[in-house]
Amino acid sequence: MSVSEWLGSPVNWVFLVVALATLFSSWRVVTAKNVVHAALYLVAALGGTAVLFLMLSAEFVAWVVVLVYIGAVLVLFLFGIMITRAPTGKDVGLDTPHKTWPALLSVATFVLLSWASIQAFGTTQVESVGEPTSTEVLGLALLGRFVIPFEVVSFVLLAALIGGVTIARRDLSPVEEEERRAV
Amino acid sequence: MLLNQFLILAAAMFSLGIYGLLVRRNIVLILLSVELMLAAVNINLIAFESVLRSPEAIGQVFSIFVITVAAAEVGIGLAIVLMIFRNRKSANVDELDLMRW
Amino acid sequence: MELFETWALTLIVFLPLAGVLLLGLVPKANERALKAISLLVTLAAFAVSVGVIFRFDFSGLPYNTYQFEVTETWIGAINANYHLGVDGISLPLLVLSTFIMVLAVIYSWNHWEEPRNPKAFLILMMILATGLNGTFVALDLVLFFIFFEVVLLPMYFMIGIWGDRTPRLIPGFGREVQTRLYAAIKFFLFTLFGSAFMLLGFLALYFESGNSGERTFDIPLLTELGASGAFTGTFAFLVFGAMFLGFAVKVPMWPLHTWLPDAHTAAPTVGSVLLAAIMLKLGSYGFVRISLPILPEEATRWAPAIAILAVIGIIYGSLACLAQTDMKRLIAFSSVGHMGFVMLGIATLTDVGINASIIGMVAHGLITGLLFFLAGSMSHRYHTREMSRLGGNMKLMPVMGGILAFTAMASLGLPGLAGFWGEFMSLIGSYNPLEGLSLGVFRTAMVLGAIGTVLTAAYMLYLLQQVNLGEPGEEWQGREFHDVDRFEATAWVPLIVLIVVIGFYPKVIFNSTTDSVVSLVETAFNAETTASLGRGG
Amino acid sequence: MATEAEQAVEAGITGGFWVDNAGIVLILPLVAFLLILAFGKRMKNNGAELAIGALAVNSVWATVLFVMNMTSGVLGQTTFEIARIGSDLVFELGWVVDGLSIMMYFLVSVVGLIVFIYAVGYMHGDVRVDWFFAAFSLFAGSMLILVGAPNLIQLIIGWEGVGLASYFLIGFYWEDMANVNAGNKAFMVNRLADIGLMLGAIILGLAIGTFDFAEMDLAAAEHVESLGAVAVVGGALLFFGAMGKSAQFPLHIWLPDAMAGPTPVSALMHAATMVTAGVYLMGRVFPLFEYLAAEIRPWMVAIGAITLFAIGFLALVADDIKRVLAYSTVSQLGYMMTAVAAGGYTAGLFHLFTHAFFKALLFLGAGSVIHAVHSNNMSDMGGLRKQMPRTYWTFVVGTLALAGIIPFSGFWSKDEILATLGFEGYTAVMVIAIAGAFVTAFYMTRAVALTFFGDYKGHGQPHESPAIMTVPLVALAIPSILFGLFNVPGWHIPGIGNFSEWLAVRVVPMGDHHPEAIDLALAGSGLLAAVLGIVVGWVIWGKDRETQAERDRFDIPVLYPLLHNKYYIDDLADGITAGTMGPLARFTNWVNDYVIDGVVNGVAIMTRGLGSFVYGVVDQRGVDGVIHGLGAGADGAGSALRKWQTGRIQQYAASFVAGALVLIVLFVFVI
Amino acid sequence: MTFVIDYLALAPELVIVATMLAVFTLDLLLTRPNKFWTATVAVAGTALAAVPLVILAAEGSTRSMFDGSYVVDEFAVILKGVFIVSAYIVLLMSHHYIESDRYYQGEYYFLLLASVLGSLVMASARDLIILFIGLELTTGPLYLLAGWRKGDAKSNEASMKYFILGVLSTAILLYGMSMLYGLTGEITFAGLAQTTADLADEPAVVVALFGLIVGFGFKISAVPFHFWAPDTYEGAPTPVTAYLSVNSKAAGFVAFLLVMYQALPGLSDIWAPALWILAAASMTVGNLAALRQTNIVRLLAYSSIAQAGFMLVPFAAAAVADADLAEAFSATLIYLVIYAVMNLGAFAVVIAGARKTRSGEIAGWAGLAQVDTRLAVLVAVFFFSLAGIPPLAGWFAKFAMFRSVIIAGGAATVVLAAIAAINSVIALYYYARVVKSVWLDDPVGEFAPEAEAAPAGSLRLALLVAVAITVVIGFFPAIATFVGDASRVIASG
Repeated sequence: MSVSEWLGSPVNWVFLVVALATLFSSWRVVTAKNVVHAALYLVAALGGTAVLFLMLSAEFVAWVVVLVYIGAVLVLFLFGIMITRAPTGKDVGLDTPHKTWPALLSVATFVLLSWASIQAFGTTQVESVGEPTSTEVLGLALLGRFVIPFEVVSFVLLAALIGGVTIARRDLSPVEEEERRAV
Repeated sequence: MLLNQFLILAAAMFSLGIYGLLVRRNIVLILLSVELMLAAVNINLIAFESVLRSPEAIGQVFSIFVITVAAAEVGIGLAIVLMIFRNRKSANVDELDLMRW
Repeated sequence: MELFETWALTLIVFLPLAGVLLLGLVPKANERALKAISLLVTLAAFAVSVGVIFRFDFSGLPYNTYQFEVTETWIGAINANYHLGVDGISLPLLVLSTFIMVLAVIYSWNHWEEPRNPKAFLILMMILATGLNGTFVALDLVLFFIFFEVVLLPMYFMIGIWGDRTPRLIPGFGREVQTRLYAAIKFFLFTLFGSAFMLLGFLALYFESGNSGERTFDIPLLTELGASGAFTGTFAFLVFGAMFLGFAVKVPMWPLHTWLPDAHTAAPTVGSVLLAAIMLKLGSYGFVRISLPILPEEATRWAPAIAILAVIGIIYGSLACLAQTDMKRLIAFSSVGHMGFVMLGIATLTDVGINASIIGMVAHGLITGLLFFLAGSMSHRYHTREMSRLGGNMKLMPVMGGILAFTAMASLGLPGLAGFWGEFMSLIGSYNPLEGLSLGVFRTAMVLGAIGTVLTAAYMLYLLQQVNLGEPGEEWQGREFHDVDRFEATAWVPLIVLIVVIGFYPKVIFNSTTDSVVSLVETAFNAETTASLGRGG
Repeated sequence: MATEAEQAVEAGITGGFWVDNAGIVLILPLVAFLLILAFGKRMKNNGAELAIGALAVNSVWATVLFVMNMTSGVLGQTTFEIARIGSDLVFELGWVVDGLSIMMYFLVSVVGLIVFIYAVGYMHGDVRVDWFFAAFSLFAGSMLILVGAPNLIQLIIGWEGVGLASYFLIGFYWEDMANVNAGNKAFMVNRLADIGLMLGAIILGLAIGTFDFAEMDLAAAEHVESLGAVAVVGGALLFFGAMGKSAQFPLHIWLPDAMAGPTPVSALMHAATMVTAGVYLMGRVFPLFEYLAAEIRPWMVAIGAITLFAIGFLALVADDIKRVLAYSTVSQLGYMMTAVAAGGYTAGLFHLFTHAFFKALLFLGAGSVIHAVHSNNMSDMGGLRKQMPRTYWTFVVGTLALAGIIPFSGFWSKDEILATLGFEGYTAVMVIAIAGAFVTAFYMTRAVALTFFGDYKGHGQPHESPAIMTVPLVALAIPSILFGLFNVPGWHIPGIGNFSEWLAVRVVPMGDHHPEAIDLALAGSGLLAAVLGIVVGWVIWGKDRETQAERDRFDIPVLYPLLHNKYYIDDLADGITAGTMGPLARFTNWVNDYVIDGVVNGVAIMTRGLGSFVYGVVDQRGVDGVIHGLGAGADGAGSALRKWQTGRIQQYAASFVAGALVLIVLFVFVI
Repeated sequence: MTFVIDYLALAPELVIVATMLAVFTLDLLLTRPNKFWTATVAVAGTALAAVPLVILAAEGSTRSMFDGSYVVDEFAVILKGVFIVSAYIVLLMSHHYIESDRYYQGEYYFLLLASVLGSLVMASARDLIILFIGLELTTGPLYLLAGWRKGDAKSNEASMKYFILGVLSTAILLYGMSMLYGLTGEITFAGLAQTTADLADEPAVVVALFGLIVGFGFKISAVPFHFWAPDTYEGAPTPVTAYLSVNSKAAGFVAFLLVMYQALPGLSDIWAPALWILAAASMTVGNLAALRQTNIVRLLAYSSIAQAGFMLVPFAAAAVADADLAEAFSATLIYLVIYAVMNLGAFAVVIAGARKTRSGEIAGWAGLAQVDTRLAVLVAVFFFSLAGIPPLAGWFAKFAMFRSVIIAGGAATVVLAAIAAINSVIALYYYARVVKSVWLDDPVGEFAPEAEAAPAGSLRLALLVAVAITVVIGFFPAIATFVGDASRVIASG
């Protein structure tokens, strides 16, 4: 498929815009000098992926991304940033001074991964904005064939919750403990 | 749409995530980078699913699990960050070098 | 009595281990009970082994038939069995092992090296006994390997805990290390290095045996396969080489011997005795029991190399002895030479040579064991092993000096004492090695071996001169030394008697070994002529 | 196979109780040895009773056998198996009764008995007398085992036993290191020679197919020259062994030093036991050299000739009286060896026989003198013929016998040797032997003159030894005079024949020559040489001077230093051993500690170094290094430390990614 | 489509779940002095979980659910048994350790049991999603447990390092899984096995494969994915370290081998050499680095890296040589089982010893034998067993490993065998060094008095169980081969 052919399809224009936005946001996530900005760029990047999911008929997943990530996880992040008093202004010390090798590694990774994809999937077409996968299908799958991981993942969350609370909470000093018991 | 355009985008995000993970000093930022990588995985899964169209929408189910696990990991990670911050008054990874030799 | 036939060997092997459990129950402070238990257990094992002698069929069964056999499934998945048995070759060594162990316990009665702790020491001795006895009766390669290795740990601890605490500068280390520490770890690593390869060899045999039926670790079965030419070519070469490493380290053959002087020097008396008297034989026994019959063709290919190394060992060991200043180290190096004769005998692949090696093993066990007993008792009294400080021992302790003189004479291979036969017959064997082996190599080996006997005499006389004769040094003048005590006497007299008896009547050993060895040589190497008499040229 | 020998023996004449139980002779002294070890200290005479008792029984037994052999010839062999390998390699112990062994039994027992008795007096009040008699019994016993051996194996056992006992006895006074060294020297030289004996035994035993002497003799007689080189090599090796024990040049060096032991030891060692073993062995395997290995006989003769001639001269410069006798022994052993080597089986052994008596006599006489003057050196003696008449007269008898003056025994045996040499065509050697006779008489005259004539030069007042010492002297003087008559050429003593016939009682004939008439010219020149020696000797040393040193002037340039330093052979030997063995041993030890062990330790050190490297550099720092490698040049050295401080976790993560990438690239593009 | 749930098959998991909840609830109700009940319940529950396992084992049939994506066969049962037994020992080890340091007990046991649940799920997982979720449940709680000593900076660091590298590896693993799914459209092992064989030349499949290898390599701490291990091991509470080095590593191994063996046999041309490299590198680097350690836990960390290498050897060898993988699989499993017991024992001994010596440095353990012979004997037993010296269980592990290598044959295999042989000698050196310090050296420091240092009853029990198994397997290795035999089910299925 030639480039012009590819550009002939309007949906690809949409993709291009979304993809570039997503990429730019991702780029900013890892380069922003401001921690809060980085987090907000992640919102944008994930929002981009959500749009892409919609284009790929994964309606449900797209909304999950919006709700779970943008709604919950990002809030968590922002809390984390606030609590740890990360410098919210511009901070030059945010990155390590040695970026050459990480950059090379990441470029190499990109080249390798995309080369492999091109080798593997050449011109495979994706049905553009087709019939969205119905939530029913997903629901049946999750509580049917995938019920075990579904249940198990709940324990992952529970463990993360309980453990996270335990780890994150401030330990009372023995004196404080005595006081609390007295009350 | 080509499948590859999604895959390459995912690869790019994944690589950016790796870059971030390697250069960021703040642990929260490292976590953000990891989220990028996981998002890339999700793009992969969804893109594949839209080609494969498996009856049980395996790709999408998988990505839901990935998102869930990612959320759990963020929780764990932030808890650890808090703990460390409380002890060290810093969230920079490169100050964790007690056990060098 | 059927019961005896089936249980005898198991008892010999595991009675000491049962002793370990008993010893574990007795409190540390109750030394009498500890010693009594050990003595009883070792005596029982010895008694059973004597019983085996009496019920042994000496009528000349063909090789690869074993008596008192036990076969029980052990590790089914890999077809490894609990398979024990004795034949004429292993019988003398088994009895030697149980016998020396009794003497070692008796000697230990009032000889404890620092930091004492008889309980721990006796437990180690009993574990050692199990390993040693087991190796001589194991008829399964895996089982053999286990027993072969079991002896390592107790010896490691014996050397390491009760060993010599004087610091020593090890070349290249740049700092002083306590002899015992260096020796223990060296001994340990060396032997394990060898046995790792040995194990690989065993496994390769196991694998290859699958080509002609079920894979097996069974020594008799493998022997049959080996005799029928199942193992040949590069495969056999590598396997023999792997097993060679394992056994040669233990023997020890030059140049894999350097752990021995250190281990012997550092080890406590009883440790040295057991090491010299029994443990070194595990390696040479391995050659006779495993390498030769299972890989006969390869044995013929390796034999000249073994002979050359053996001869180097003889000459080298003796020369090194002459340069020693430490009594125990001298005796240790003498083992290198003596085991060289044993290996030379084996390398000839003839009935004479192999018989020589077996009687050589027994004789070396008795003689060098006694020498180490003596060295131990003397350094116990003098608190030094430096020969330059000793001298005039004959005057201070005439009986002990006399026994030392006797033993030294036995050790230098004086005819009429046990040490002679092994050396002399090794030389006989190497004059006419197995047909097809290079006469040039072996006859040169014979001549060099004979020269080695002269050197042996040289260092033994040197030892006597330094330790026994002359006037006692200033520092010993006027000091009271108690001569041989009753425990020492009890432990040593049987050895002396045996050395003389075997010296004048070697048939006590050959009666057991000859037929087995002859038949081994016949089946493995298709040798028509047995004693290789009348083959001049 | 043993039966074949026994059959052969049975084909000869055997006889009854004394023969069948002759093993007693071999065993008794050993029993005495053990008993003295065990009980000697508690006995009144420190076990001398046991030792003497054993040898007394032996003497009776041996005399009976000797007489039986004289009258009818006795042949017997008894063996029992001590080891058997396969079907045909058999080791046996036992005893042989034939002419040769009976002669030796007699010699060892009788001379031994006399020396033992003498020793009771000589050793009285000395240290460790019990040990002396024990070792002495072991000495005699081992010799009997040696001479009674029916095969090479037992011979080796006895041979080494003799060596061991001699080691004990030479180093008897071991408090002094010089004595210990002498013992060591004796043992080591003998041990060196034993290589020959052992290898010779192995080679011949395996080539011929048996170690049994009788069978070897038979085989030797049967396959004449069929074995070729093997027999020659084996024979040469056996001869080398014999050279050691019988102190043939150049292995004689141990014997003069062996004087360190008590004098009775020297007497026994030089007479009946030890040094005669080599000659005995040559006689025992005589057919071998007769039939199979005749090629080496000239060489053997040459060595014997050198020994008999050259070593005798050394006696001329020795001050120690025992050393004089020792050199004389070496010289006489040279005669015997030359004779046997030349084919004179009877001649050699006859000389052995006569020599045993007069040499024992001389040593005991010397011992008596030493006992009296408390010194070995002739410079401390002189004029003793007045104080010690019995010693003097017996010593003179011994001297005349040794010098070969008619009719003393030495004359007859030496004459026989000369005759044999002449008969076998070794004319030059015969001349040397006659010259040797001159030398012998020459130095013996010197010894007698310096010891018994002139004025006493020593300290104290010497007086005659007690009867227990002088009676043995007399007992030895008688055979020294008479026993030569046993083998007068052409004379067969009525009823009992002569020595040659007695000695010829063997399984196979020896094929040697025994002259049936005296060659007067030869006997006369031998005698003349001896007389000349005495006369010249007397002229030189007969006169008394102020000091012995003055009297004993022998400072001829070149010759004196040469002789005084024993032709430098000892120095050479010492130099060779000290110059090679010491450095070689030290070198070996060095190799052990620094090369072989160095490799071992080196591997250990290297492994640990590698561990440090892997851990410190690759594992803990490597990733760092790779990541920062590019920037390393730009940053100053001051910030180097800071660089290490950055991004530990990121290093780890980077290694993850890099590792994965490398592996992927490797597998996609390379493999 | 309806799916039937086989509750008996899930019973062990369910028991653990129930225990988790009970522990957590109890923890809320109990006052501090009574908190030890949480430990008791956790231990009891774990023991109870073994009951249905025994029933399942006795029954011996294969139970399969959800299109074969969750399978309880003999193999799974055995592995679950290993997980439960080792968890049991770790719980025993934890008891006193956690209690004495005022750590949060209820939560601790909850998280530990959650991790156990994860490993139980992994043992039965036969598709990528369940495997992934199981893996996450196994690891997730451990990120937190590693930092359980909150006040200790080392512990914080341990947790952080483990976490960051863990999520990185998870991301890479997921990327690989997503590619695999994209290439085949399958997530069950059976399905993957049928489809991947044709894809061997595809670079994308190589990428996917290495995504998996990195993910699992991290779990088993194979070189070069091992960097977290020493730091985390040293910093984490010792029982957690024990758990990490045994359960978590074993779970990783199971996942690794199952995926390679069952799902991707067609790609063995690619992963076999990769495993070969990992095995050789892990053995060598682990051992050499261990040589230089002075801290006993760090030494065990490197040793466990090396041991992971040894465990990979049979599989790598067999795959490289195209030999019978079932044989190799059984060897690895035998090794794993024996390793689990002796390594746990080693850690238990380290805990007990640290109380006595008040030191984690090897030098600080010098002369321990002179004050506490029994403990010193245990040190010798476990460390020599790790070194593979007969008649302690470790010998059979090494034996089985070498045996399968030899059987595989081939040049590359011989090289690997030689590397393994040399490495086992090197390993011997540092194991012996610990024993040497304990037995042969003279004490340098003060030891804690008896009253203070006496190991708790539960720790004693842990030691007893471990030493009993170590010695018994040493003498009767047939017990361990039973495990190996069970793996043949996988081969046939």
